[in-house]
Amino acid sequence: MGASKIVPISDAISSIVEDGSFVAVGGMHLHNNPMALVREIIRQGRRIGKLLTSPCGAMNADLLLGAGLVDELVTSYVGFEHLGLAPNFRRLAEQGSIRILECDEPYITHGLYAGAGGLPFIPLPRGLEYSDIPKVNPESYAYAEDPFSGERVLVGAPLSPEVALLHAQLSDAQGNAVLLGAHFLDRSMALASKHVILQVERIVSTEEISSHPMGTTIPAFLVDAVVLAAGGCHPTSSHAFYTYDEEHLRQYLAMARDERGTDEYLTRYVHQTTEALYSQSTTDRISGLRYEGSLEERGR
Amino acid sequence: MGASKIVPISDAISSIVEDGSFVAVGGMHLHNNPMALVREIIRQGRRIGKLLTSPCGAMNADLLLGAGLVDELVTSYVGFEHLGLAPNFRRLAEQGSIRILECDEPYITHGLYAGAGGLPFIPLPRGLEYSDIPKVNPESYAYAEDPFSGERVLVGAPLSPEVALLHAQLSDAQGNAVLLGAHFLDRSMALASKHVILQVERIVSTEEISSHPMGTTIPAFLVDAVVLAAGGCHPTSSHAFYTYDEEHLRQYLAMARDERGTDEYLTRYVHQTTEALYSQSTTDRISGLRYEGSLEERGR
Amino acid sequence: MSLDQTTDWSSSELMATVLAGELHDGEVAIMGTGSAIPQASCRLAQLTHAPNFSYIAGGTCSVNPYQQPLVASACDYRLLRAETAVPLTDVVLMEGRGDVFDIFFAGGIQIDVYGNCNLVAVGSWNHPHPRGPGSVGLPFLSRVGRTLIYTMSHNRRTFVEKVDFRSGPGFLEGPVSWREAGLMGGGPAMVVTPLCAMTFNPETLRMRIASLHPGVELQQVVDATGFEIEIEEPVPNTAPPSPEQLDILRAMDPDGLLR
Amino acid sequence: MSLDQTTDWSSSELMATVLAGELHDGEVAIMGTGSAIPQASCRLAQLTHAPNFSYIAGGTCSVNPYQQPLVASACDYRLLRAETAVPLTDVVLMEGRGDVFDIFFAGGIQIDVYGNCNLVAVGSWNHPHPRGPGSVGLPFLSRVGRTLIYTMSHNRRTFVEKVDFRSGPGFLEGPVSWREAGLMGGGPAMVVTPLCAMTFNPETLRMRIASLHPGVELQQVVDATGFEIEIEEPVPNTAPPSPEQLDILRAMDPDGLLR
Repeated sequence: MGASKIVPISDAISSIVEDGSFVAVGGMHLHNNPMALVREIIRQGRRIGKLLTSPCGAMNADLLLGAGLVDELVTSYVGFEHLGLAPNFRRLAEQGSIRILECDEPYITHGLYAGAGGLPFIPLPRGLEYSDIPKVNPESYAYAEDPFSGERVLVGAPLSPEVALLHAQLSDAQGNAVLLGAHFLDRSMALASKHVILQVERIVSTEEISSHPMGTTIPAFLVDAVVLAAGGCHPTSSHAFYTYDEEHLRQYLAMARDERGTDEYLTRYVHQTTEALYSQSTTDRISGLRYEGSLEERGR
Repeated sequence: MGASKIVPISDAISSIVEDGSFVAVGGMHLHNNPMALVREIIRQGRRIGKLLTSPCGAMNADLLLGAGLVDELVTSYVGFEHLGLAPNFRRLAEQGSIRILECDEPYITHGLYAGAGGLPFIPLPRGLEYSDIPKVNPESYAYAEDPFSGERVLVGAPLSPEVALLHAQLSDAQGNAVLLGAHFLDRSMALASKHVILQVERIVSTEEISSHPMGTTIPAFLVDAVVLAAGGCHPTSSHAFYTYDEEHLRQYLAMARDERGTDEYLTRYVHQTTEALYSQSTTDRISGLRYEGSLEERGR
Repeated sequence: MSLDQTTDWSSSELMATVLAGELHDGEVAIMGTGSAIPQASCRLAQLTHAPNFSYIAGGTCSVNPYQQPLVASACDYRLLRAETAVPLTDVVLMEGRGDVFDIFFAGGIQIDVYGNCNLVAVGSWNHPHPRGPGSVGLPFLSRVGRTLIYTMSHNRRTFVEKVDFRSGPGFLEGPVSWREAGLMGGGPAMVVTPLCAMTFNPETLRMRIASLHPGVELQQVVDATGFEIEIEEPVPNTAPPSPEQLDILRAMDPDGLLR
Repeated sequence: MSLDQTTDWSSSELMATVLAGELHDGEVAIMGTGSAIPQASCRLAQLTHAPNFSYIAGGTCSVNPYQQPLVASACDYRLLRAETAVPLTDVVLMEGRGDVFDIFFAGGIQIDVYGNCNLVAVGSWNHPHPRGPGSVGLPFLSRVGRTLIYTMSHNRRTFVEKVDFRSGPGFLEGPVSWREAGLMGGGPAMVVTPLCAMTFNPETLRMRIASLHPGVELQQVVDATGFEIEIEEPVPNTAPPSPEQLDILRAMDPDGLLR
């Protein structure tokens, strides 16, 4: 019914992501990373003032770090699971050349809840103060007095990103989006962020969305732009569509061991290509990565 | 795979709901009220130390109030929407013979979040302190200092019921439950409560649950007992199954105008019957209340 | 509601039309209990001048319900005949965020000259008469773009100088307290009743008559209002629903909830 | 992982079996990243002695995944071949509630004598080497029934007297600090490596050898452990997987993640 929000990927990034802004990037571990949007940010050289990952960032964060575009990183994990550590994250952290706001999963989750709900701050369960994390991140963690018990409790600052970069499997042209498979913190990021850019595997009709009204949805009025990006999570997975490309990821991990290799990777897979060309060049690989017997329906 | 938790309704109440406990009752407005469980509580004369409704209680709260079983009521609304005010709630409140913990919807929602997550208390969005509600309910509301801004902010106490009484449309024998249609605060209550008693329209196989893993679910390990109660929301609705029985509700509202009429209603529809008999006697009415063209599938 | 004797539309239909006129393209609205009139107004706006307007039916939390048909209960399953739906918990978050909803539809058993609403208690809270149903989400009025108030009861019990219990903040106790509070919400914008539409004087923040519904005399409103209402004469008449608007309203309302 | 020369099962299979033995009927467990071994142990327990045992795969948040097949990634879509699934946000709530999960599977780039885990930084946090991936939910160890720690790296870099950065609390700095903290969680219960299983002395709260895996010498463990590990001789041997257990493990692991 409303106007279409489908835009070319370059316009989505250039018109919504301002230099220096606080950006949340969706997906978790090797899954549902909005890599098309991430690559386009790198092509446009947009600086990210603060980058927030889900509890577990992976390629989404490591590539932006490798491109030297991140000033501050808000995360509780960046890695490649069984494939190894995140090479750029590790190198920059060991060099001391990235500012890390060290977090844990409960704070990131509850902090997004606070950001989404306009809560001025968020108390954390007793016991979390026994990790060393709050000590090294006074910007995110502090102590407050619980007026009911009189006790001093650990609390977190709300997380309110300016832009969320998210991948959804399905969306209509207005941005009513369905996340098939696991949701991770993607809906939390959509709720907490001032703007949402969605990359989607497939554009569907509003009737298709309406046919499962309780299917997990980001409502269109939270969404600023919809970018069609079939295969756009590559080399990570898109739940219900394709799994991660382990060979490509291993190649990345090998190349990204040093800055020069990272630059080579970025040149080959980001700067010297467009998302349209990237998508074309990975079509065959992605065909080989489709989930066996996956039913898109199942994911709801 | 695990053991069945299906029990007779009398056992579910007698073995799980202790006299004087803090009970959350699910459903909202004229919908999904777990009336079979509510009636059984009345039959067994279980005192409720504290009763929590969703933001909008209706028959679920009013009948328990009419039966004189509630010591304290935690709510932000008890009423019958377009059908009128809640007669027992109104009478007891006007007589001053029920202790009301006056709340608003944001506190009930965030308070359950805090209860579910073990958060010691929960800050509320700035501005909510401009209603008179916090003034009359110092047990639930207080002020704390925001350590980030130094400002004094309104906060709420966590809500951690001992038992949640909930209606689910579908469940397997172990208690993996699917809420078709709207979820209201039922899942929040399940997450925040120490024990969960589910009444369900239909028992399905675990395979049926598994076939939509992301369908809105209360996982079995949170559930203590499953009670088969087809039509068990009557006279309120059960989403995707049947709508509310307006004629019966109007009869209740007429009878419950005074204590004597309330007692008559309770005698006829609660004490002199069992849930099995109640269900039998309403089968025809419920057939007439089925949603036109409703697809159970749609609700997911 | 019965048909107005002198016209071929009902009070409720007129009110839905007036409210629809307050809804702008691209805005997002939220409403709660007893909401057939605002539901109808939202859908009407979408189908006429505001195709990019969105609204959430606060009970089911369905997004842009198709109103096939309009229903009386805010939590009705049939409201899920909608573009989509979100969990109630998400809606509470969005209400708190404060920059998502442009419009909140409100009402009260008391509404005062500054647009404060009371859904809790007339008289003292300890010994109310009547005891109202409760506030639900009305305290969020302090954080929403603007509030549209509607009520079917335009009388001196409902419209009072000062609410006995403030459950939905309007302009608080007037310009000074409103300025001092520095709330992010814009406050009440309009009040619609079966007699008239009212707005607020931007200086005094007191309610004033904006337009009289067809067939209503100014004195009727004055008599039915429990505070001194501001009047700037000549008071215009409320525009009646157009034939197109009535067609749309009646197509979505086969059960005649608005009649 | 290659097969052990002297047996027909792998280290990982043995570890999964040992961990399964710690899981009791009716309990609920949670695990996070890099979790093929605990996933296998949970499913194994379910299919043998603990049919009412439940577990959540922390990434997808699937409940009782069928492990058809066992996968390497905690967020793999195939984990949704499961009894059901819940949102991640719900799992974080349940972890915080503290009375839902009986067992938390943990690990670390450092694990100390009191069972504290470090997933963040070796050396100083400002200039780490190596920098670890991060803590994820490990601080919740302070609120869980008991912690089961597993690692494939039994060496002096991993097993240290004191972690450089505490990201998952064990028995803190020992009996005094543990008692003073008064945490609701029960602390670490067992540590399983390719060499042995270790428990904690209830008096000193220090790690002690519980059983040596078949073919492992006591001195190997002592040499590979960077703190003085408590030993109560004679140290028993870890029971190897039974043929039934191996059949179950291999049926769920066609890709040989545990081999």
